[in-house]
Amino acid sequence: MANTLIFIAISITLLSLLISLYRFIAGPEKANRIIAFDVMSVSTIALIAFISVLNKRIIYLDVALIYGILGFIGVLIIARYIEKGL
Amino acid sequence: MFITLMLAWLLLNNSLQTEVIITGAIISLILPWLFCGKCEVFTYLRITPKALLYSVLFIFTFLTELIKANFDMAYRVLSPSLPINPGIVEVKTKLKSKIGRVILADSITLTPGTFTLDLKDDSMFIHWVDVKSTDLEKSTQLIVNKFEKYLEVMYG
Amino acid sequence: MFIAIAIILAIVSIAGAIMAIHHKKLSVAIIASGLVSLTASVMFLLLAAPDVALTEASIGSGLTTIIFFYALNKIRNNHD
Amino acid sequence: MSENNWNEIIGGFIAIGGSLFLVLGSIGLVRMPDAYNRIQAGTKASTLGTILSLTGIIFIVPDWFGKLLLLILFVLITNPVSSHVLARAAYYTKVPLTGITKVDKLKETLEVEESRKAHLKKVRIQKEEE
Repeated sequence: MANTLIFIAISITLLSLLISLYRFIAGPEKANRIIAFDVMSVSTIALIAFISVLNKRIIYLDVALIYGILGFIGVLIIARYIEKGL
Repeated sequence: MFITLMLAWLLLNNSLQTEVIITGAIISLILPWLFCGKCEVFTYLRITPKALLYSVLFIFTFLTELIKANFDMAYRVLSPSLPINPGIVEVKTKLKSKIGRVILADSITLTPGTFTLDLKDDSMFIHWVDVKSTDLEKSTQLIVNKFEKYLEVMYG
Repeated sequence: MFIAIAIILAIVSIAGAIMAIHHKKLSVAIIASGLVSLTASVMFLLLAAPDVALTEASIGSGLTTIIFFYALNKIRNNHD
Repeated sequence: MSENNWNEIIGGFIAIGGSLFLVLGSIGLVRMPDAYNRIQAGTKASTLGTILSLTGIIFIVPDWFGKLLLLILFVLITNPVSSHVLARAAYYTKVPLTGITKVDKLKETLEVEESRKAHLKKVRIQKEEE
């Protein structure tokens, strides 16, 4: 039962990933693409957590933690580069 | 700082064996001593019963505002005519300490329809999806005051 | 059902890769390559290799993006 | 056993609600007219969506409480900061606002500061010439 519900949640999250991919491809400026990248990396954290529940292994959550830290630092560095150049 | 690092280590390991606790204590003693000389983040924090009560109230208010914000955003996104009315307004704050301002700006970002765009001395510039008034006083009262009364007690 | 997840991830990854090759601006290409390594890491996770996924996440998505932007900054400063 | 089952079902529905909020965030990302409104929709919906999903996973597997709580706190702290940094970078590189924007107080303040700086510079140049 729980596996079915988690699978439905995974497919909805993948749908959200595809919709924000449209904004990533079509975004008219650099800033729009970075917003789409940010939203995609946050929803990837949720996706990894769902996959770790399906496989019942806690070590998969470490990958989500690393993504949380490094995606944040990456967005900070990109925004600073755009604003005034590192 | 020591308490924060230790708590993060214990949550990360999820166990209470003696080796884990000893290793975490040593590392979280060494790290603040090496990397932050003054650690002025927690010096403004007041530890009194009233402040603790107000911080619990603040978290409660914040969570309800977050959920309200999301339903508001869902209504705006899903309605076919896209009812938005955006603009950038200016807002004054009374908080003095840096960490209080940071928490105020973060919680403004997560409330319905507003987010912080820039911060100069004691005025914040806020992008608002549905502008109700362009006046400084009135927008301050609408946006800031519901968080400020808690944060003022917590940080001063 | 793992195949469905893998197919959608592959679509995202291929779109990112094509964009990384064909776009004119360098910074957009770097962000697109970060997207490719993001999906590649989830793919490794689906294939039950968490250590490879961890390395791919930290190196591909974090370190490569930061170092590329650092290099781009150096180039832009020298040639202006 | 039955109690455990109920836990799993409640957690699964909370997780589905979270992923629905993620989809709403992406739809907002596509439909909104300019970059700032896109930041509004994307950040709020993705924050609450991720928090709800991780809370549902706490209901399903209560043993993983520690790491999931750490992840929730991390998302809650870093997401507003990154949206603020992005918005500031977009504003100072002059990404255009949409046509129906009503007021722009920050532009007025910046113009006042610019004119004051230019005035000070002029005064200093005059003093040096004298």
